Order: sequence, then structure tokens, then C-alpha cells
Amino acid sequence: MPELRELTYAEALREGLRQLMAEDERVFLIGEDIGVYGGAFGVTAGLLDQFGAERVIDTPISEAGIAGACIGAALTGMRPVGEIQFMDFVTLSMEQLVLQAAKVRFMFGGKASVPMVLRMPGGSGTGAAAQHSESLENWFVHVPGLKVVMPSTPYDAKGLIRAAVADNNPVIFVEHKLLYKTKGHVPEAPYSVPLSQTQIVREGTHLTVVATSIMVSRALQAAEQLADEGIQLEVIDPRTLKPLDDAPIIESVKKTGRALVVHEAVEMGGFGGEVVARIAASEAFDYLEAPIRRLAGLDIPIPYNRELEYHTVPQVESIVREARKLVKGEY
Amino acid sequence: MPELRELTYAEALREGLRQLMAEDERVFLIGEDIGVYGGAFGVTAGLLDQFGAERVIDTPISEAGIAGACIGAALTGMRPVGEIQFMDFVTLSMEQLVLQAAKVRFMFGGKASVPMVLRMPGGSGTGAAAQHSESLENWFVHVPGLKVVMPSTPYDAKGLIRAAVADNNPVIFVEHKLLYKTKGHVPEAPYSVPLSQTQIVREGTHLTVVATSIMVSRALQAAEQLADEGIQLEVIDPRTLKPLDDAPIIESVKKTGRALVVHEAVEMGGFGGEVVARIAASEAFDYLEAPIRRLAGLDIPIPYNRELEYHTVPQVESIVREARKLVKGEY
Amino acid sequence: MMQLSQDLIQRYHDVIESLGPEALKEMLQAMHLIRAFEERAEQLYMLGKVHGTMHLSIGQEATAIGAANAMQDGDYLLNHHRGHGHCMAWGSDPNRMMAEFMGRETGYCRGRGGSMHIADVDSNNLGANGIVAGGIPIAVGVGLSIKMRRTNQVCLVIFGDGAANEGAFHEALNMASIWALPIVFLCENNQYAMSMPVEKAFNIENISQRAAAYGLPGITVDGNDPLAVYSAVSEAAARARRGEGASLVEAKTYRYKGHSKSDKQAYRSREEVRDWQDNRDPILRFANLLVLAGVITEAEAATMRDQAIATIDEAVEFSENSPEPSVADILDGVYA
Amino acid sequence: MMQLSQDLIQRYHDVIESLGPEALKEMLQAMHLIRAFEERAEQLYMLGKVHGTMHLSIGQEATAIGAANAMQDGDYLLNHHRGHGHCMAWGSDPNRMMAEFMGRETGYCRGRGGSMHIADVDSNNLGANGIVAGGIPIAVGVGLSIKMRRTNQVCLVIFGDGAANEGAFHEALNMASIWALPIVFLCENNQYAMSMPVEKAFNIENISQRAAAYGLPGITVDGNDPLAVYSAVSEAAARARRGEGASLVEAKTYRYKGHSKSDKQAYRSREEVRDWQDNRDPILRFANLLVLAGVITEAEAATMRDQAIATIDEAVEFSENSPEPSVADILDGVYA
Ligand SMILES: Cc1ncc(C[n+]2csc(CCOP(=O)(O)OP(=O)(O)O)c2C)c(N)n1
Ligand SMILES: Cc1ncc(C[n+]2csc(CCOP(=O)(O)OP(=O)(O)O)c2C)c(N)n1
Ligand SMILES: [Mg+2]
Ligand SMILES: [Mg+2]
Repeated sequence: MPELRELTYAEALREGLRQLMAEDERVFLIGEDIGVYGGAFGVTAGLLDQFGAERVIDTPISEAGIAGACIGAALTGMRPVGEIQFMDFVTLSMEQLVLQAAKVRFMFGGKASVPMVLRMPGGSGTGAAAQHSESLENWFVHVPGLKVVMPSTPYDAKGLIRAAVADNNPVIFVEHKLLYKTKGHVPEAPYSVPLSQTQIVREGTHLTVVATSIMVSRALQAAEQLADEGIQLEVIDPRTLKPLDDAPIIESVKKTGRALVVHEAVEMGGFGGEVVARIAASEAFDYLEAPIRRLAGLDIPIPYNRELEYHTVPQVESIVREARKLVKGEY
Repeated sequence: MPELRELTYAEALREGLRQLMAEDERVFLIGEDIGVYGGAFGVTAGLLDQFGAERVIDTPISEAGIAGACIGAALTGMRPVGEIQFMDFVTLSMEQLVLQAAKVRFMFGGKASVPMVLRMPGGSGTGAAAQHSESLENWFVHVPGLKVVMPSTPYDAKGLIRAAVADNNPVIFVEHKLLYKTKGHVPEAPYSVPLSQTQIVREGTHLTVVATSIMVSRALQAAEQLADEGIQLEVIDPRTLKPLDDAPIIESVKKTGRALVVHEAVEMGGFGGEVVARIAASEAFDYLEAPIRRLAGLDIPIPYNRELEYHTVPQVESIVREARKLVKGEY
Repeated sequence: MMQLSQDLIQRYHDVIESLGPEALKEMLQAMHLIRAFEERAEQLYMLGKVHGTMHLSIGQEATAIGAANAMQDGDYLLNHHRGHGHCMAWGSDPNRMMAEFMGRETGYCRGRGGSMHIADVDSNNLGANGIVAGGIPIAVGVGLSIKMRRTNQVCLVIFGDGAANEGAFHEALNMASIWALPIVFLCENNQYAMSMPVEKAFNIENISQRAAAYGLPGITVDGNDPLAVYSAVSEAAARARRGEGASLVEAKTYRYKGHSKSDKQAYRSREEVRDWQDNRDPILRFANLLVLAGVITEAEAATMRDQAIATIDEAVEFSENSPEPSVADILDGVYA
Repeated sequence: MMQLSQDLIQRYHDVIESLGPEALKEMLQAMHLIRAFEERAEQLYMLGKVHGTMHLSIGQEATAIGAANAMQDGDYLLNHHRGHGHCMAWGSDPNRMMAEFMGRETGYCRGRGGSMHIADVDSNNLGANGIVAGGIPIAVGVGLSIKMRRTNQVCLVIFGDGAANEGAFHEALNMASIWALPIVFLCENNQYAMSMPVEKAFNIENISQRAAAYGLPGITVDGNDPLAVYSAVSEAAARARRGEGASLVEAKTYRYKGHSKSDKQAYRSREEVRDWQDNRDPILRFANLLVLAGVITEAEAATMRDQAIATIDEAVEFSENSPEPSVADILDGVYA
């Protein structure tokens, strides 16, 4: 068997962007320090050299302006890919994204479209503290007109960025700082991973674990550990949070009778509630053998101290613990 | 029996604010057009005359500035009550509210406090269309460090504004445009309705309906109608969404075996998911006789056309319909 | 009729010559049409035939007309909540505008947008905006796109005095400047942002002074004079088309009506309003000018208002005969 | 040692006189302390003893020291991500700063905040800020509160050149101006916002020119000269204390190190950095000045660095002997 080509998540994104830009002149990048600096996490490194300053645009520190620039360009025939340096800073772009990008099409009676992608890294784990570690994806899930994508692997990162850029709607593309250096198989030829296609990452029979972003690999590690105990987790990665393809989740819970939703974002008011509510309202309800549980970020800002930071969000151990409890009925 | 004194929701808020300002020099109001104009919905009418321009501060159209002004004043000994003219515009204040107000205390090791209240009217029903009808409360529910209050009656409005101003944390105080003119009993003497105290508004045995803001009165009307059919709804108003007092909800579901969560905000990613998840994870799970359902806003921006607008969010009829289905097992 | 000095006419000589009589007449006619539209809109509102709110630009017609006429086919427009005049001046069909105002399926936005969101993407009118300053950052993207597509277009973005205190104004003007984008920022200073007078919201004389903070040219003109607005916007657009970048034009004008439906106007005196109406009305002044300059006769001037009203009568009829959107289609048009 | 003309000394005569030798010596000593702190911070980072990131202000010590010394007891400070120097100049305890940097329970923020969030509320240091321009609107509230409480305080808010392009800057300066708030806005222009040079981010010569857009006074000074910064901030603070409102001071300086831990600095040349280090170093220059002015001897100057390093050694020892926060307390301090 030939060896599979591996790339990091950051490289996979870069390759995806490079291919898109080479194919389509309408695609351009805009954000803070994405040019000569290559982006705070290096995703756009080298693209300035290849495509020039007109297509890899460094901006002043003006996050509302960046969002607006994407919207205006998208409305007039371009396909912008914006970058918000840390997801936290998108708090400064909310008006443009939520009241403009998301609504323009509907408000104009379906007569305009805003084909833009806004990339942003979320998540904790780098000691960047409370203002550089947000996981705000559920805000966007709550906004009609937006799509929300959250790749968990290099393969999906490359395939989803392509699908996101091809989509004619504003897509919030949430990356994770800790994933950038993770490696995985990535084919060189361009490919799309369709939006709104939930993936069963691991099959199992005892408990359905719905996990997003960095939590997918942690859930898989937890599944490995629990397999030794004879507990088989089915791990599901929605990949696109909005619109959500919930059928595979419902089917899975019908099979396992148990569900645990795992994400890094704060539990209260988070995406986990949406998944739980979909399950609890569905025909899977009749198959439930245990309460549906969430395992997610504590209701505190992300602390600086490494040990506190670690304990603020789900880790492999805590997933193992929660999953075991659910399967064994020890709740 | 003496006749009960009635005020509108807007008057109740005004009376609450007036009493607070008269008692405590540290309390002041700041926002757009709150002075001579009296606020877009008239809540602050007359307060400029009584307290002067230094304590009823009209601002330029600068929503980030308004939030910042509240934070800085709160950090240095004042008790600001800010107004965001329509909840939609708080999209421009998110950085200050989420990355500053909510986190400052924690980031500083618990050594600062931000006793501020930010009032804002949400909701549709006035034909104001997509950019003036948002219901974004769940965004704030998702943010550690904030409290979120959402009164549904004049009585609660007056009592909760007092508790919110007395609280030493940043409180997002969500009003509803359609409630401003609704009337109810409001005692003249100052009183507090404690934060985080869920209220059972109507007792019933067949179905627990958790409703917020304008949906409380719609749920009560639905309950009246269904009572004629022999269906008894238990209607619960959390009043404070964060921190959420969920015990009465869980208890109620243990009694009724069924739950429906009703809010105006878009269903997907909304507060309903949180409530469902709390129920589905709790000991009430074992008592459930039916799937837990949500009835909430459609996943579309609020349309301008009156008829479309009406059908975008739950109404009495749709609550009746959903509740009946759940009780009768017709889902 | 008001008096107008020969002197003033002299000053306008060039621009009158360059526009020519037909265009001038059309401009006046269009100003009447805007006013007739909005007077009818107010009436319909009073009669309970529309729901929601509206922001009338009665008294500000000169800015809309002067600016739109300075732009070329293919240029882009972004405007704001007080935008009926801007849309109409851009050439929007009164029928479809009125239908939108009345929430009908035949409206520009199929009744989904209403007064604050009228857009006509086919004519590059990218829409009114319910959010103060909401369109300003979008203009940056339009400007970038024009540059990248190497067309010869210009983007006109119109906003109020109040909008100039939003952070978005700042970010956008700076970006437009450093990238030399083809944008005309037009600030329609009507003296108030809702109840906030410019004197209280700004500690400077003219909002156009802010241009210097970004290294942009800024100019303040009489916003009640369509030719002054036309000249300033033409120059700014020409500069943009030459690749020299953005400009900030401030047009000082005045709104006669309340901010929106429910404004008691306690923040200003009746005398102040009357003074503007009586002494600086843009329609009267412009009609006067055209008569004195021999472009139209007094008799012609006298019929224009009626003509406008007739057009609006038709628009109302069209709208009232138009269907409401169907609830069955409620989910339409959210996603492309 | 660099040469410094008698001429320049003459220019400083007044300010040197007014500060007096003790204060001047302390200022120089404090500059050494800031540098020693940050050099050690970098080392600790390299050794893997700290987690997260940090933003070093090495090369910018004069701005911090000049500004802090111009303020009075009871005044407020808000600063930014590159804030070690500002905090230290404000009088923060190096032990507790270092403990915070190292994430210990004895740190100013009990290890919850880290490098970007050091605050000392007891001394009215309302904190560094991880968000560019995040502290600027907060200053408006502090200013309002001072006015309402009728104290004689002033709020100093420090931010970078990059922050001046955020919308928050715009909204806040305008509010401060129209309400005549007692605020000194100090823009520490170190030539870059991460990789973005000011020449590309601004189309104006000096950021202080922006003050005029709000009707505020604006001045640009040499940010590598603590006395120039001291003078400008003193004047601005005095104006604020007299009730005349806010000012914008721009201090031009330069950062020697990368933006944060992982900066390859491809956006500037080594020569450029070396030029600033060799010819405009704020510590060398100030030491030189004080020697030439007879305030300290060369021998004294020579020991100051060692003294600073000794203090920092102690701070590291203090921190390393301090406990980590306990996971049992993880939920503490979110709500009051
Ligand atoms: C971000 C935002 N803040 C507040 C409002 C409410 N509002 C609508 S129009 C308006 C006044 C706008 O003033 P100006 O920009 O001068 O325009 P004008 O109404 O005078 O034409 C206000 C406060 C809004 N729509 N958007
Ligand atoms: C709102 C926001 N956008 C972006 C960043 C990322 N970031 C941190 S510091 C910085 C550069 C700041 O430049 P400047 O204001 O000049 O301060 P300096 O770092 O030069 O001291 C950037 C882009 C941030 N922290 N906050
Ligand atoms: Mg105005
Ligand atoms: Mg800088």
C-alpha cells in the first residue's frame, strides 16, 4: 500500500486556499497580518508571495471593517475569505455579520447573495487566557442566514474550506488553535467535503458521543480507552453545525439508546443544548435508556494558569468518566 | 378589597428606575435619546427633568462607547444603567460586554466588580423588520460572568430592575417591545424580585410549559383555552435566564411528565436547548412520558410583512396546538 | 416665490450648462416625486395601512437628487434608513417601492424588507439599511471589489450625521484611504440624530473636518441645493474614477418631519422647523432657480407637483392591487 | 556612551529642575527594572517555565515611565497587552507581577489573568487588556465617573498605534470630547501593529492629527525620551484636572523584540531594529542625560542595571516559591 500523504491542519487549509485562489480569480484573502506574517497561526504563510498583495490583503486592526469588506465584495461578485485573528475578536464584527451578511438576502427578497467565508480560530489550551480563547460558535448557529462549519481533521479542513468558498452564503469557519499542528491524511488533488454532512467517525453500540472540533479526537481517544473495558462508543462529528444534518445523530441514538454531547464551548447556552433538544424531540426519545448529558466548558472565563485552563474544558479523562457513567447507569 | 394599582410595563420600569435614582446617587442612566426624547419606547420619559443631564445622559450613536462608559463607571464606584435602543444594536457592544464586562472580575482574580445593568428591548411584532427585532438573549446566557434577566410582567419589571441594579455583576436586562404597553398590578413602594428565582405562573398537571418574556402571557392564554378541553398546563417563567434556577422546572416535569419550551428567539441555538438539556439530563428524565419539545422562532430573519412576521414566532394558537399534541401523544 | 439673486445664478452657470435643461427639469420633477412619495407614505401610515415605522426625508430631497445625478450607470449605491429619496433618485420604480412599503409581494424585497430595507440589486442599489452606519463598512468591500475587478465604477454611500459617530465610520474611512478605494462617502447632515443635535454630538464645526484624520479630502456643501451637492459629489466621483481614492462630502440639510412615526420633537422648536421650510426649502428654491434661469416656465413649475402626485396615486393603486406574500413561502430566500 | 549636546540639556532644564534629582534617578532605575523584568520574562518563556504568550515592551520604557510620572496618586490607569512597563511604572510590585506572569496564586490576578491582564485595582490600575483598543471605551466611563463623583482624578489610557484604527477609539475620543472628560489618551506608537507598519495602516503623518477630528488637542512627542513624554502627559493631565477635558498624546517609540513569542519579524529589517537600539535607546539616552546633567554619576549609572536584575531575581524566587492556584477553586471569582 502506498504511504498516505500527511499534512497538518494548517497546511491542509493553506493548500485548500491556494488551490481555490489559483482556480478562481474572485477568491481573495483579507485579514490582519495574513501577508508577510503569514497569519498569527501561519495558515496563510507563502500566499502573499504567490498571489500578491491585491489578493492577500493585510488590514488595519478593524474587525468590523474586515467583515464589511467581505460583505461588500461578496455582494458585488467576489468570493472573499476573511480571517479574524482570534475568534474572540469577532465580537467586534457581530453587527456586520448578523445584521448585514446573514440578513441581506432575506431582507432583499432573495435577490442578493453574500458568498463569503470568515475563518477564525477558537478554543483554549495555549495559555492565551480569557480574551483569546473563546468558543462562540453557538452564537452563529443561532443566526438564520449564516452557515457554521467546524472541521476537526486536516482532511475535513481542506475539503470543507473548498465547500465553504463554493457556497453562496456567508459561512463562519471555525478552526481550533490546538488542531493547527495536528497531522492527518490529505490528498493533494482538490476535493470538497460537502457542508451539512454529519460524519460517524467511529462506530459503537453503547453510547452516542456527538463531539465537535478538538473534542472529536479527544472522544476518539476516550473511545479507545473504554473499548478496553468493553464499552463501545459511537463517535459522531457534525462538522457543519448549521444547517445541522441531525439524521445520523438520531439514528445513532436509536441504536445506542444513550447520548453524550461534548464540546469545548461553555455548556450553558451552548451548541450542546441544540443537539440534546434535537434528540429529545425526536423519535430517538423512545429508545433512550439514560438521560442525555452534555460535557462542555465550565461556566467561567478561560483561566491563564495552565492547570486551571486544562480543567476548564473537557479532556480525554473527563470524557471517559462521563461516558462510563452513562453506560453503566451511574448518574 | 381595595383596587390594585396598575401600571404598564414601561411605567413600572420607569418607577423602578426613578426610585433607584432618588435613593442612590451612584445610579445614573446612559443611552441614545433617553433624555428629552424619553427613550425610543418612552421608558425614561420625565427622568431628565427630575434628575438632570448629568444623570440621564444622552449619547452619540456609539454602542461600543455606551457599553464602555458603563463598564468604566461601574469599575470606579458608580452604578450605571445603560440603554441599548433596540437589542439588535447590542451586536455593536459585544466586545465590551463579553470580553470586558463579563471577564474583568475573573481575569483580575476576583478583585474588581462591574455592577452595571444594560437594558434593551428585543422581539418582533411591531413591523420593524429584520434589523430591529432580534431576540439574542441566549448569546449572553452563553457568557460566564454575565447575568441575564427577562421580565414578562410589569410587576417583575419593576422588581427585577431593582434587583439588577443592586447586583454587583453586569446584568443584561432584556425587555420586550410588545410588553411595554401591557398593564398589571405594581405596588408603589420599592420592592425587589430576586434574581435567579424561577416562578410557577400557573399550576397544572399535564404539561410543563417553560416560557420567557412575551411568551409567558401567550402560554397563559393557551392554558386558558386548553383548560376548556380539560388539559391543564403548568406555566413556568424563569425570569432570570442566567444563572438559571432550574429546580422548579425539573420538579414540575417530574410532576407532569411532559415539557414544552416556548420562546420567541430562533429555535436553533436558542435558550430552549438549554432548558431541554437541563431536563433531559436531570432526574426528571425518568418521569418523561413524551419527547421534550421546543416551540420557538423560525430559522429566518424577521420579515417586514405583518402576516409573515406573525407566523415567524410562536402565537397563542401555535402554543395551543403544540401543547395539545404533546399531551395527547400526537407527535 | 422666493427671491434668488442673479448672482447666485451666475455661480451656477457652469453646472447648469453642463447638466442641460432636460436633466435639470428631471431633477426637479424627481424631487417632487420623492416628496409626494413620502407625503403619501405618511398618510398611509396614519390611515393604518402600513405597519412598522418609516423615516421621512421631506426637506432633504436636494441631497438625494444632487448626489444620484452625479453618479454614472453601473455605479453602486448604499444608503440608510432615511432612504426613500436616495432610492428614488437612483431610479427606483415608484410602484415597486410603494409595494415594498406596503409589504406586498410585488415590492422590491417581496414585502420582506419594508421601508428601511429597499434595495434594487439590478441597478446596483445595494440597499437602504436599518442600522446606523451599517452600510459604511460594506462600501469598503464594494470599493475593493471594483478595484480588483478593474472596472470603472464608483461606490456612493450615504449616511447621516449620527452615523459619523459610530466606530464603523472610522474603520471604513481609514481603510478606504489607505487603499485609495473608489468611494464617495456622503454624510447627509440633517442637524439631528433622532433627538441628538449635532452641536451636542460633535465638538467640531463640520463633520467633513473628519476627513483629514484619514488623509482624505473633505468638503461641506449646502445640502438643500441640488447643484451644490451635484458639484461636490461629481468632483469626488471623478477623483475616485481617476484612481485617486475616496472623499468625504458633507451635505447640510434639514428634516421637516419627526425622526420616525412616534416623535414628539421636544428637542427642537417649531420656529426652527418653520424657518427651514419657509426660507430654505430645496424644492421651492430649485424651482425658483430654474424659472429664473429660464429652464422652465412658472406654469411648468406649477404642474410638476400634480404630476408627481399622479404617479404616486398609481403606485398606491398598483400596491393595493398587489398580493401579500404567502405564508407558505415564509422560509424562502434565507439561503442562496 | 552616546553623545548628548548641552543644548538638549538646556531644553530639559525646567523639567529636570521641577522633577528633582531623586525622582529622575528613580525614573531611570524604574526603566532598568522594566527592562530587566521583560528580559527575564523572555528567558523564562524560553526555558518553558511559562505558558501562553507575552508582549515585550523592551525599547519602549521611556513612554511608560514618562507617562506614569506625570500622573498623581489616585489617578486611574488603563493599559494594553504590551503593558508590563505601564504596570511597573505605575508602581506595581515586581514580585506579584512576576507571580502573575508565572501563573501563581500570589500574582496580582491569582494566576487567572497572566501577562495580558495584569491589574492592581488597589492602586487604580484598572488593568492591561488583551483586546486592542479594549480599554479605550472603558476610559470614557472612568472619566464620567470622575466627573460625577467630583473628584480631582484623571484617567490615563494607553494603547498602541494599531488601536487607533479600531472603531472603539473613534467613539471614545468623541464622547470624551463632547463631555469634556478628564482623560489622557496616550497612543504609544511603536511603528508596528504586529506586522503592520504605521505607514501602511494610516494615510497621515502623525496619529495625533486625529485629535482634531474630535475637537481635542493632539501632540506628538519622542516616546523614547521620558522627559518629553512626561511634559506632554503632564500638560494633558493638568488640562484634564482643570476641567478642560481630554487630550491625545502620541509617543513615537519602537519595540525591539518581536510582537509576541512567535514572530519571525519578516516585516522589518535587522538594520532598522539595530538603528533604534544603537542610536535611540531610551535607557542609554536617559542615563547619559542624567550623567551629563550631573544628576547621577557614571558609577551610579553602571550599578542600576545590576540592581534591577537583583530585584527581578527576587521576584522570580518569590514566584517560584508561590503556590499554583488550586483546581478546587476553579469556579471562584466569576461573580461578585
Ligand atoms: C446602530 C444603531 N443605533 C441606533 C439606531 C436607532 N436609530 C435609527 S436612526 C437613528 C438616528 C440616526 O441619525 P442620523 O445618522 O443623523 O440619520 P437621520 O435619521 O438624521 O437621517 C437612530 C439613533 C440604529 N438604527 N442603529
Ligand atoms: C481586537 C483585537 N484585534 C486583534 C488583536 C491581535 N493583536 C494583538 S496585539 C496586535 C497588534 C497591536 O498593535 P498596536 O496597537 O500598535 O500595539 P503594539 O502591539 O504595537 O504595542 C494585534 C493585531 C487583538 N488582541 N485584539
Ligand atoms: Mg441626522
Ligand atoms: Mg504598535
